[in-house]
Amino acid sequence: MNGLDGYLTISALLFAVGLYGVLTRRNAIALLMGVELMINAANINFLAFWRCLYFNSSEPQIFVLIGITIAAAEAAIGLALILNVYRDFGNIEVSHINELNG
Amino acid sequence: MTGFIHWLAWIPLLPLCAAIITGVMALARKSERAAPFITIAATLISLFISAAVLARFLGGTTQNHLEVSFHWLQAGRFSINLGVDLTHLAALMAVLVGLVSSLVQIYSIGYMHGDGGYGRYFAYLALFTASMLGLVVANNLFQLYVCWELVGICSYLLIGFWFHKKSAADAAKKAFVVTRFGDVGFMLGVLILSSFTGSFSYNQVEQTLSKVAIGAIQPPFFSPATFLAVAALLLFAGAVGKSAQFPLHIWLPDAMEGPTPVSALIHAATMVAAGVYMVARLYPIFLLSSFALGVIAWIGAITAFIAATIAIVQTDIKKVLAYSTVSQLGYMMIGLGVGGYVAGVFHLATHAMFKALLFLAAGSVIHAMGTNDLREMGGLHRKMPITSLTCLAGILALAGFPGFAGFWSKDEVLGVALSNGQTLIFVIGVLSAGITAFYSLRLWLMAFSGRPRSASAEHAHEAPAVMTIPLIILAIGALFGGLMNFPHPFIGSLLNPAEHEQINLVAMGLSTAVGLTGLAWAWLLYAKPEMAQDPVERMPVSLYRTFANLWGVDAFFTNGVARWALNIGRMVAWFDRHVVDGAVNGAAWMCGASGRTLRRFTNGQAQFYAAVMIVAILLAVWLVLGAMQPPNLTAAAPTRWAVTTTLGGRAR
Amino acid sequence: MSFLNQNILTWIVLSPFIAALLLIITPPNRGALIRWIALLGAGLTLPLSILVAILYNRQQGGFQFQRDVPWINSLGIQYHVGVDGISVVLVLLTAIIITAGVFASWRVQNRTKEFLALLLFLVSGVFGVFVSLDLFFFFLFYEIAVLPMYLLIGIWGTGRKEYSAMKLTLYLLFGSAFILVGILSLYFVSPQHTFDLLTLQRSGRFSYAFQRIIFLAFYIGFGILAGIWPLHTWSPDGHASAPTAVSMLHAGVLMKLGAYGILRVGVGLLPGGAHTWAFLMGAIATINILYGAFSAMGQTDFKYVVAYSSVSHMGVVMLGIASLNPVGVNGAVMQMFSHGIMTGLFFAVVGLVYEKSHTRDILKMGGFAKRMPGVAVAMTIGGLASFGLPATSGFIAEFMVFWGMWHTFPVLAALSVIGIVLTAVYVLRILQKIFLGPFTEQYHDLADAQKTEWVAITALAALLILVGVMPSPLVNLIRLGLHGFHLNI
Amino acid sequence: MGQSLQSVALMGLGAVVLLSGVLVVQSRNLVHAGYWLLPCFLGVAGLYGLLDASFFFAVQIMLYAGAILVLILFALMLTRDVMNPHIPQNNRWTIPAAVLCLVVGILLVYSVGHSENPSPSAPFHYDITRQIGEALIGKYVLPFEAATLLLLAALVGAVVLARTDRNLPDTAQTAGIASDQGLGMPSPVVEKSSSDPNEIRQEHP
Repeated sequence: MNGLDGYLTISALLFAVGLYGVLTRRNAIALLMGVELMINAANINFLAFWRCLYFNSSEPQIFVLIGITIAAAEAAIGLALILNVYRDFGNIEVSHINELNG
Repeated sequence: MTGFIHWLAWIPLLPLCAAIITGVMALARKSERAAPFITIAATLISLFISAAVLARFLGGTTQNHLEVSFHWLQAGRFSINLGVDLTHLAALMAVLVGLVSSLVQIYSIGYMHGDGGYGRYFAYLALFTASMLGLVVANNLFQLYVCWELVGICSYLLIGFWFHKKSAADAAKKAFVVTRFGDVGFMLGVLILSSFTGSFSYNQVEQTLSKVAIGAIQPPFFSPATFLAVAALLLFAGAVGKSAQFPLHIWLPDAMEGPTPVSALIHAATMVAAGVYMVARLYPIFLLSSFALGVIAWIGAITAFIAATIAIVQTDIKKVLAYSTVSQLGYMMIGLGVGGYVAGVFHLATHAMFKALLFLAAGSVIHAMGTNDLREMGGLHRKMPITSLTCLAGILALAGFPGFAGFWSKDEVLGVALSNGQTLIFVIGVLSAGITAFYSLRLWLMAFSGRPRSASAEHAHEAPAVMTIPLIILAIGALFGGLMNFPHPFIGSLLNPAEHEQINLVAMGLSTAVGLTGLAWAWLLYAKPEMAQDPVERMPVSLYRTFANLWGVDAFFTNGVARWALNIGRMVAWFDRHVVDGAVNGAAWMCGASGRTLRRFTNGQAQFYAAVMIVAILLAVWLVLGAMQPPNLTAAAPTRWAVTTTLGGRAR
Repeated sequence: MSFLNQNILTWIVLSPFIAALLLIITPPNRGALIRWIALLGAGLTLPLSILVAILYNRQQGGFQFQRDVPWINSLGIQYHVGVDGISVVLVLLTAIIITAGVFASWRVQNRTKEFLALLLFLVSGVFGVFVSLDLFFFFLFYEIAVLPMYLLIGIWGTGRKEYSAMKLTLYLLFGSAFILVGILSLYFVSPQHTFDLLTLQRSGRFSYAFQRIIFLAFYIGFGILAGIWPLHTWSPDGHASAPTAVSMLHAGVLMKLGAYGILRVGVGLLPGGAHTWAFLMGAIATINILYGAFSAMGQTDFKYVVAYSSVSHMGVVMLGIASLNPVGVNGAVMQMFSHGIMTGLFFAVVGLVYEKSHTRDILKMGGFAKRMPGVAVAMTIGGLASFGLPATSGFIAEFMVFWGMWHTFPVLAALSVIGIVLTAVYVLRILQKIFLGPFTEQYHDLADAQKTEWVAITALAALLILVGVMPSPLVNLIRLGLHGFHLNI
Repeated sequence: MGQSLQSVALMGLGAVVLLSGVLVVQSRNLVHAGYWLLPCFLGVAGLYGLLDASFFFAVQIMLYAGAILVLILFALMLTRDVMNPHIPQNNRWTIPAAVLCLVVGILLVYSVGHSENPSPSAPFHYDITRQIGEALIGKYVLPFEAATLLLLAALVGAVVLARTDRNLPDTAQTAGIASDQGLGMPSPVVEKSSSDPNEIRQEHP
């Protein structure tokens, strides 16, 4: 587990776990948690590549920064939406919010 | 003399104009009474012109034919000019047709008196005469085919004249469809000959074919011999259909549904002879292929024999005569088939005479009695002496009683058959001659001798003058018809002056002997006043049954071919509606069905969508990997690696 | 003279169009006025087309009465109209059929205004196709000719009209997709990027492979309209459910559009393709003839019998075109003309019989000749022409087609000749089942044709005989039109 | 020392992160799931530290652990009464989802394993925060502004969405109830306005 491989493996597994969370959780908020994990995994990747390969350029950092901003914004909006859904539907069970079916 | 040429065109055109005029009158239902006079006048004038031409030929002028033709259609290599070409044969036939047609029309005035479609009847008759003359005088294959079909449709219209009778309408349809079978072959023949030789006119076709015969030109696809045989036999196919030869003879007996004068004109003398005339007119083509002649002879022999046997057991007077016509046509075909060109044509001429006579006589009997059934007739001799005597003349001519017309022509045919070495055909011919003698005398005796067997036979009365005069004229023709070719061979000299057949005494002796035995046997069986049961039925049952159901040919066609064709029709209609249409509707249904299945995928579950997205990404990555990496990195590698690592081993 | 010479074709195309527009603005309750406007609009085309036929000077030949107005220069589209021998004959046919059609639809009661307007739109589309020499306009008029069919059958039809209307339109649009592909590919591959037929014909040397594929596209596209075998099922349904005038136009003229398209665009511009696919076309045509005849035999509905007979006769037309021989193609155009008149007559008779006896099931009919002698005679003449009896136009056309086909594919010609027996069988079958035989009492109130109805059937029947007896004027006219094509002699 | 310590630290932090991630995803009680997020974020922050990204170490702790986690916990608290720990928190398709994630994980790890990646280079002595600052103001000012706009939009959106006294036509009736309660959050027994009311009945414990 030297250097970059290690980081990438960790981020990959974290991404997989986050994905599992998104796909299986009943509760919308838990789903959001899964999404947060996936974003963190992505940030780890960026920084790992930055540290090992492109440490003189600051582009990866900008990416990570933007990533985190997006995560924050997304969490805020997501939770607001969830609360709204909660008020309308009375529950935030993902499988019950299926008004948009064919 | 040249002025005379322009008159030739009027031979077919005059009756045509008469037909059009009377047709319009019939449609407009006005002055139908005048219709017969117009048509008879037209026919008589055209008869006069053709007789004048015939007289000139008999007068021994060097000219062997008079021809006039005009350009009708031009489309690239396809050029047609219609015309009139009166060779000796054509002139003879034109006179014959004109004579018989006018006599029949005169006769019909009496016969059709008071019938609903009076004008329409004469219009059809005139149209028939016009197209028959057009056929006779034609100088090219195209006009021959055109008139051939017109004659067919006239026979359809005339057989189905009383169209409100279902049997008449069926008979008309049957007649037309069966002759149409023959016409398919005829058209193919015309197509082959005209496209190969590049023109329709007879002499051009004959010249080119003679070159083919001597191998100067190589026909496509076939070898010369087969090409000539195929072309000749295809033309003959048309004759088989039109002249009711075996196996397409089934329509002629049913054609008796039409008025009797129609049967006399069309189904005895003229139209059915068209096939024989066509073979005679195009004889140089047939001469080039001995195989074709052989086939013609054999078909003629079979037809003669079968039709004769069937005629024995018929009880309807017109059916007997119909089968006798089929049999006599067989004789003419034998004549032409064995190379006796003059004999065939001579028999055609005499047959036209006495068969028309017999039909008209039968017509006057039916007119008087109101029924065709021989079993209800009997003892009419005293009631209708003229009809009886003229009918006797016709019967003896048909039977080939020495001295009468039939005797000379039939013997000449059999003589040529014997002298040209066709002994088997000769034997069949003689045998049929005997049978012909038997059934002809049987007819006369059942109708005229003995005691009347029914009320209507009791008070039958003689036909009016307008009907008996044509009978008498034709009876004279039947009596002295033989003079046409014996002792001085007028027809022989006319048709091909070169060879003079000498009478083959052996053939004449044999056929006369057999004919007389036939007559005697009929006399023995039928010349009794009382006749409880038709003596013919005492014949061995199996024989009687085969003759009675017309040797199964008719059955084969009606419930065999006809039903089979109709079934195919229904099957194809079903196939079209369910399979071809089904495919179209199926396609429409499939769109709907695929729409419905895909709809189930959008089920509103966000997580399901996420999963589908991930799978799609995986597939895309795998494809890209597959495409980018060298082939060894197939899907197997990652899975193998995954399995080994998860089980603890190291992949590398 | 030059004014007439220049604009006569545009007048022929536009006069029904204008009449249709006029109809739209006339109040619906003025029945008589509507009918007269329609008759005027349609009838005007008859004298004009006869004039065109007479004034077409035989020595010069080629395309005459040309009118070339640039429309969209950037795309190379012009309004370019002109007629050669073939188009003159077909324009004449269309004029005859539409006039007879308007007479035959004198009795249409509900919404006659819209019916006649749509009918006139349709016919102006057909005229447009026969005269236009610009592929763009060719396709435009082609669509105008096809689309009103949906409404005409869907609203005024009988039986399963919606189904048939939908099927017909979808089928034809499916076909026109192929045609559009063909036209656009011609446009892009031709060096000058033009839609003009003449320049394409003169200069367009397309590669052999290109010709083969694009000809196939045209063959399928136009073939659908011409009713080639596997793709023909729309036409019987379409005919059976369409009202009389519409089926007269449909079978009489619309199906000829398909054949004309294959001839003018397919064989005209892509001779290489035509020669490669000639045998396929011939084989399908033979199937058409025999298949159509057999299925006509199996039908029990009068209109379906006539519909399948059209499929069979269009087979003869396609056979003529497949022969690629001057006589064969000439015969094909003659057959188009004669079949157009013949089917027009058939459908007029069917309309009359249906109107008076309210049934089309031939098993229930019988002996109508006693009460309708005039109609019976007209039907008999039509029947005789349909199985190619000499002295009717059907014969000369079929004979030339068989003669021409004999030079290219004798086997197919021999098979197709059998068709004349089958046609005779089913024609005589319906003649006997409907008109001959004992009179069926339940139709006691049958009456013969009235005054206006007489016009349509007598004119068409007389024409059949006239062309049969004297075909040379038409044949010479068509021969002039054939110079442009590369046919094998 | 550095190398082995480095890898040991990496292993440890990795284990922490992954373990807490699994627990976040698996635990029945959502609040526990929320709590397990904290070690996960801190583990990630540690990784950043290992990668000498000190600025991000700080940002991670402050923002993720501080802001987002708290936000999530708030949301959990607000919708707390709906959850019932008895029924399993995962929906029906756990097995197929698990297989799918396994495949994704393995594929990623496989591709990592099979590409030769350099190990982290010599010790790193840059002042990373200055570098980012200059980059943000200098070359990458546009992304910076975009990020700010994004946050603004998110903020305003969240406020609008979460507002209670909106008088939307279809939720008039709920707004009425909510207003008198003052809390802005509807009581659990509220009449659901959407299509299938009976659904809610059976869900409630």
